[in-house]
Amino acid sequence: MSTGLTTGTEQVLDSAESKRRGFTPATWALLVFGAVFIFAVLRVVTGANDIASSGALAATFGLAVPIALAGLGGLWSERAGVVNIGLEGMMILGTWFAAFFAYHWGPWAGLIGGIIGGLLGGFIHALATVVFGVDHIVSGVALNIIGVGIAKYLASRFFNGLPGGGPTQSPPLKKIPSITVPGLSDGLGTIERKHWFFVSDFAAVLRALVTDVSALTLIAIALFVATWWILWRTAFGLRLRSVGESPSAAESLGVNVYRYKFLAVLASGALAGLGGAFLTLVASNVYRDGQTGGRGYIGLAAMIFGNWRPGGLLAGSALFGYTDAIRLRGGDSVHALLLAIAVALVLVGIWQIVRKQRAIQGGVAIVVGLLVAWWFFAVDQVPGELAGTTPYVATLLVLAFASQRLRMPAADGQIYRKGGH
Amino acid sequence: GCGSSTSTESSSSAAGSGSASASSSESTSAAPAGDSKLMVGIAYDVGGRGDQSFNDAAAAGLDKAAGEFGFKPQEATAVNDENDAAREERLNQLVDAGFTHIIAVGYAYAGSVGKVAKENPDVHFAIIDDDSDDSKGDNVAQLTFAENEGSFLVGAAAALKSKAGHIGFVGGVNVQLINKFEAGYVAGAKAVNPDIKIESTYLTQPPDMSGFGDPAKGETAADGMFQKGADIVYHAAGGSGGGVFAAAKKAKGWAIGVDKDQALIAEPDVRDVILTSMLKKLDVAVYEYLKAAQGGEEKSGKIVYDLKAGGVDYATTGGHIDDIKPKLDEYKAKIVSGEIKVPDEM
Amino acid sequence: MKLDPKRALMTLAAPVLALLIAVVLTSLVLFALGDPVRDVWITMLSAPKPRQITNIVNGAIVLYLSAIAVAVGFRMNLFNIGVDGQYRVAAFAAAIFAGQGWLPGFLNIIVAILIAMLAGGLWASIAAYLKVKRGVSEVISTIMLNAIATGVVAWLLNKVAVKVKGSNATNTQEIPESSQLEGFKLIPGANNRIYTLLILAIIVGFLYWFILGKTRFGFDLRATGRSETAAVASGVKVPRMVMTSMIASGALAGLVGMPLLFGLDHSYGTTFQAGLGFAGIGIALLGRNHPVGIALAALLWSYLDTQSNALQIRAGVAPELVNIIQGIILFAIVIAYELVRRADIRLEQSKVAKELAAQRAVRTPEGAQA
Amino acid sequence: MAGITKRFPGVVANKDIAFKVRRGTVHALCGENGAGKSTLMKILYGVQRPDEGTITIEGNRVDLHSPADAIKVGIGMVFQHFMLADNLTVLENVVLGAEKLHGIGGAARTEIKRISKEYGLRVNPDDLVADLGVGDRQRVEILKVLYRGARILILDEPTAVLVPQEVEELFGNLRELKAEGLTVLFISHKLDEVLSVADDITVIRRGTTVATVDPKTVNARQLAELMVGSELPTPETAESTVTDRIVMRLTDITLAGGEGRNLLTDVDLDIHAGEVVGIAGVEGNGQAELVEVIMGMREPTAGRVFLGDTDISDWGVREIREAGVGYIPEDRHRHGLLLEAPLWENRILGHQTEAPNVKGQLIDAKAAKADTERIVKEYDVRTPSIFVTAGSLSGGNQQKLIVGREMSHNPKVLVASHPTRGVDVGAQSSIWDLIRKARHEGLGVLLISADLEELIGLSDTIKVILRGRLTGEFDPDHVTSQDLGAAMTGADGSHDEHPSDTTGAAR
Ligand SMILES: Nc1ncnc2c1ncn2[C@@H]1O[C@H](COP(=O)(O)OP(=O)(O)OP(=O)(O)O)[C@@H](O)[C@H]1O
Ligand SMILES: Nc1ncnc2c1ncn2[C@@H]1O[C@H](COP(=O)(O)OP(=O)(O)OP(=O)(O)O)[C@@H](O)[C@H]1O
Ligand SMILES: [Mg+2]
Ligand SMILES: [Mg+2]
Repeated sequence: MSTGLTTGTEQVLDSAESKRRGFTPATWALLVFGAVFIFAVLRVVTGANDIASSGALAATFGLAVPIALAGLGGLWSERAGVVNIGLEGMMILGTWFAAFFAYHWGPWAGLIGGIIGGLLGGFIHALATVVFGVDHIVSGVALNIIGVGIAKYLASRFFNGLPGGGPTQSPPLKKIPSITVPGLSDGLGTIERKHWFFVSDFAAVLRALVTDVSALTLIAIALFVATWWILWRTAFGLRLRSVGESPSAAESLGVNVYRYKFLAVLASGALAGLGGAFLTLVASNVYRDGQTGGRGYIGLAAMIFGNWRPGGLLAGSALFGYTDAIRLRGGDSVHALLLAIAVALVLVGIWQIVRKQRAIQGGVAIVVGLLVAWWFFAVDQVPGELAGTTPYVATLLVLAFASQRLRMPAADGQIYRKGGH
Repeated sequence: GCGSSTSTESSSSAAGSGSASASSSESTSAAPAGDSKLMVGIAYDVGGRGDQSFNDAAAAGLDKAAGEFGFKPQEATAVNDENDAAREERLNQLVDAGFTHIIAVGYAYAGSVGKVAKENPDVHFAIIDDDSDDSKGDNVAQLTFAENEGSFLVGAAAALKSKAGHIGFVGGVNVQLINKFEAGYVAGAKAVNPDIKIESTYLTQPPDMSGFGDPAKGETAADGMFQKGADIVYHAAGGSGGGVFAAAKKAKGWAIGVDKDQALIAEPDVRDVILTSMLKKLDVAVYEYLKAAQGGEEKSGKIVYDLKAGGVDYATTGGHIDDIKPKLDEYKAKIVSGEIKVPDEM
Repeated sequence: MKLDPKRALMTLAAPVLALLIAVVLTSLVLFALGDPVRDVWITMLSAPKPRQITNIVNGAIVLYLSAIAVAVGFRMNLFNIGVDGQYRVAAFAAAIFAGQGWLPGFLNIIVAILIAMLAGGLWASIAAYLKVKRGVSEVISTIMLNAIATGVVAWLLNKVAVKVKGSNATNTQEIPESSQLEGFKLIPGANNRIYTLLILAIIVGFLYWFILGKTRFGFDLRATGRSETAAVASGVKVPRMVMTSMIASGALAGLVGMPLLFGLDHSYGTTFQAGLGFAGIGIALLGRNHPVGIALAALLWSYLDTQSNALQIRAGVAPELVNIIQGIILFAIVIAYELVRRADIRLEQSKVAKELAAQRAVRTPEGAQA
Repeated sequence: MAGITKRFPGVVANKDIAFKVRRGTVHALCGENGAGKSTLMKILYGVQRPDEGTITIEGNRVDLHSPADAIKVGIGMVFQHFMLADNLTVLENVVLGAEKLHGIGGAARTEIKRISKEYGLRVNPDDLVADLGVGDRQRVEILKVLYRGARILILDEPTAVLVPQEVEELFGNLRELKAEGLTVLFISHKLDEVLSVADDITVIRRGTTVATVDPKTVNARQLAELMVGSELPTPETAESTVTDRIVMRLTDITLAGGEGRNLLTDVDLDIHAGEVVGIAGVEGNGQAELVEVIMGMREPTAGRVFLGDTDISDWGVREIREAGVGYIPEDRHRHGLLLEAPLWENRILGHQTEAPNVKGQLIDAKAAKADTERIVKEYDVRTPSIFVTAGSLSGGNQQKLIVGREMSHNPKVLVASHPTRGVDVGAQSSIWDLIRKARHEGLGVLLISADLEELIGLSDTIKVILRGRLTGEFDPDHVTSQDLGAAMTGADGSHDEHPSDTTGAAR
């Protein structure tokens, strides 16, 4: 039970699409502008000012970065062909170790601690999957169980009795410092508060980027760039990816498959652990039992969403972080988002019918879109319980419409045995 | 063979909290030390001692009693995702170990306390936060609190202090108990200012209890409220409350603490943003229960810790609400007299 | 299949080995951190009292149902991580229905159970649809659907909850007494009872064995799990198979909450046990997707859970230690199985080769080819 | 190489092998399936370690632990099965593992273009390998080896998937390499090829070297007898059994692929009872799709498939199989067997709804087991019992099991895709016999094979498939492999483009 079923779904691969290797900077810029524009329209139409506020965007950062780091961990591991559903466990280990190190030796040591905790998880996963050839999902599930156990056990062993600590939480920790560009932040804030169409929205985006940005967020961004560079621009990365695409080919060319897989899973653990450290040292200042709240799984989803690429992963994490942020911040944002979803669904439906000649699928999309629109007009507010599901629904919806374009590394999830074919 | 090394370990780890939370191997036989005849066992809700909130408040009362009367309590803590049978088993373990007074912290124990108490009529039980028929028994003291009344007062305080006429509430998990806090808070605020704008967010939905332990979400939610113009946010979110305080600090607004006087125990750098706290005197309830037992009186039946009984209150630490204290006390008197009836659900 | 003593021994060796490894590793951890190793094992391994035996069996019943639900997916390479959400939706739906007491006692239970299966199946069908029609990995969609189930059920629960005086729990209407199942008094000396729906678990286990092992449908399902490509070529319609087995898995998941609903809680509410789906994954793996293996694994898991309750009281160690033990057992056992499997293949291949060589030696005079 | 011995559990793949290769020559290795050729070459390339024996290169004894070691001493290998990562570009595939030479960027690209030009390999470094046809992939494999500056090239059955014209081209390349002073080790079953290109030939039988011979002094027959150690079987059709009853008819079958390209276009085909219709074609020209359409795994975009008089175009695989179409799939491991299941369960596979395997909705294990015993006996499947897993049988025996299974249901039509691929000579001839026997009893057979000898020997009619169209029809009694090869590539004038373009390579 290694790779899962593929089912008979036709994988419509526009070969132009599959050959397109990432976006150019210009495309990215266009995308960002387009997104800001859409939100500006939506904000003006619905009057839900928060959906494009710098606060919401800053919160998006806070919620997206740990997901993105976990997803980046998943990216490393899966690019080398090891499915990593154990990200959650690695993250949990990261939170505990980050707290332990930060309590004793300060926040920066805490980062190292998070990495060490994640590495521990990565090591276990690598040992099981790479060395012993255990099914990747099985190992991941076991790792998640064990990660919870280790963190809780260690917490009650080491945090209990410390001032402010207990069996389920660490003492308060010092946070990783954050950075604000003084003049710029205030100036942009002023523009943002004017609620001018587009201009204010753009100011909000910029402001979120220069206000109260944690050092670890910057590190995370650097790690994304580094990941892209290492995996797609260096010999090391080529070997690592080749191991995920065709391990037998890689081995026949003298690449030590086990070593690269092992390293990749270790890196995966380190990144997930760092994501855990973000939760303890940036998003809050304590370790708390259950703090990861399934973010490891979400990271995995974001990575698949992002088609196993750093840019896509970033978009996936941002989508998740954003929807989570606006619903947590409350107010009418989620309600406004309904309209966006409705419009998007109808557009997708039309596109499916007109361009792809898929009447049924398009029809379904349009009907669902109209239902959502009806809901938007029928209620003033989405009930809190349902608003909480926004990020999950959004992810599911987007996957439902995009996942046929996704292509995972060819040997992802396969157990590799040296010399065997 | 390993007894000596472990006993030093456990006593050092217990030092901070002043009780034997991690009992050594000798206590396996559960022979409580000290001069009290009381043998007290406590079963915490998920989180247990050290949660800086609900369970800790109960622990404080327990510690006080233990210190004063000289007994050595035995503690056990619930784990995530367990069912009634597991809670029952925990209580039974304590019964088996010979404890005569068993305190169950949290409404989740309602059914199990009712059952185990019936089977063990010689053992005395106390349950916190439930006085339903489920947990009723001749040997059960049902200790409940009028969180809505306490919340009414801090709601009133918030409305009185709010310059924007816009306040917020962050609930940890959307359960009935926390709704009770919200209901009181909203009623109190509206009593002062019927037009006040009140935002309310719950961090998670049951059975996902992580909302009581996710400061990041608490901060995001409170951030949103402050940025949309609220200037005071009350939280009933356990460990996530730390995030609410951080957000208040950042926004230069106020936060209101819960359960204990958080201006005394929260992290030092955010204590100055805590306007007041809604006090839920679990410690008093636990202590009084044990004190009575020590004196030979076994409490049972419904014991309501409301405003009148001094079971809930608001804190004045920091002196931020000294100016409105007379007004609040006026409300207090009205609630005590029954003139104002505080709703307990939204 | 003929019973080969050597292979039987090897199959047994794996779990025993895994348990030993778990004991040793956990002891090392405890020892390294200065916790009382002896007390922990004395507590974990002490003979359970009759009351605890009942609890172990009851816990195992629920875990068993969950693991069987997971295993149905596993047998054809589908990862239903969504059992948690499925049984939540199902238990809620069944509780609502049963709480109305429209039907007399026993009938009420049966229809409620069917409703639970329907609800669980429907919830799973979303993931099935997304996989078959949209190519969305069921691992991801079921994770998302778990979170969505939480929100939807919480919303509906708050709408229909009945207020019980003095209680802070939020519950659906309690099911009428005539539909509450008292349980069996099977364990002598215990004052608690084994869930009546033990019967349900036994039926499900039997049906699982029968349908998967003995029917055409089961053959198709297993064939798909072993080799999707070969199954397609043999005439199995994989998309339909995915749809069917995912929904079947969801319907079975719907049963997970039933013993709890009718035997313990009598309503669905905020204290209804969650997280059984994830435990089910571990147990299905531990039991190698075999109905008897799963039963043993569920009992082991439940035994560990129950015994760990006393850890804090008797050994002063956090009860979550049991998660470490369970995790290590899981790792150890899959590694052990993997090693045994490899040894097995080697064994069989060399056996085949040897026997053929022997045959060949006999035939050589006829000039047969290699 | 001297005294090389390699044992696998239960098999001695190489036993005391010894032979020498002269520098600057093409040295061929011959031997039947499973003789141990690939194993020997894998040892030479460091993929597998010999249990005994030594390897000496240019007078130095070498110890090869991994391909990396082999590459260091100048050995390069092109495997029997392509070792390419589909989702990487040609450039990435080539530089992988040799990044130190020219990096992974522009310099490497320049170098690849240079080598490609120098040896006439026509390879574009930025193509995605997934888009390339077999011929192109072969050249990428060779380029990979050259890029590493290998002085000794090992080619394991490079010609298996090529048509004669492509083979010629490859041999041209090899001669060029030889001229540059490189040494080539070349493995093939195809004796005429070996004779035409090799300077020396070493024959391996049952894991040992039998002889090293000079191609000028032996003929194909002698060579074959050296390989097999006995007389050769040949696929000869006896008298024609073709009737005029049509058992299967395809009319205007068209199957659309992506981007407006058709995978199949207007295929018309009749199969008569007692007739074997052979399909010749370069791999990737639509054979696989044709089979999938017939078997109901894909629905044709246009056109109809009739079984007898029944239109089965929109039936599912199961209905079609139930209606009497037997299927021997091209890749038995992927499509024909459950490798981890016992033989008797494999006997059920594909006939899950038919007697004796089932009773109603239930599997009748007892009857299925009994019938498996029968198949094992009748079809000479060499296995110790029907309870061992299919994966533990050798390929030939697996194939015999499949053939037996399909024949047991009295099919009207048998779709046989490469029925003897990778099967050794003994098994091969018994499979041929089985097909002939069935044909005699009125079975219609669609035979797809890359082995032109087999096609010519077994078929009553041969059709050539090129780019999804049936472009020619031949009478097997009057056609040569060369003619067929020409038709298969379109070199006979029926088409003028290069065949590998069909598979999507865009230059
Ligand atoms: N990894 C392995 N484990 C066990 N046996 C093996 C392994 N690889 C090859 N063999 C066996 O060793 C023998 C030699 O196989 P090898 O692949 O070298 O034959 P070959 O001459 O290359 O045949 P072909 O013409 O089919 O390529 C065969 O019996 C084969 O089954
Ligand atoms: N990776 C492997 N590990 C162990 N044994 C193997 C392996 N590969 C092949 N064998 C053994 O080699 C024998 C023949 O296998 P192999 O697949 O090489 O046969 P073959 O005749 O070349 O058929 P095929 O064309 O299917 O490869 C089998 O008995 C099998 O046990
Ligand atoms: Mg072979
Ligand atoms: Mg070979």
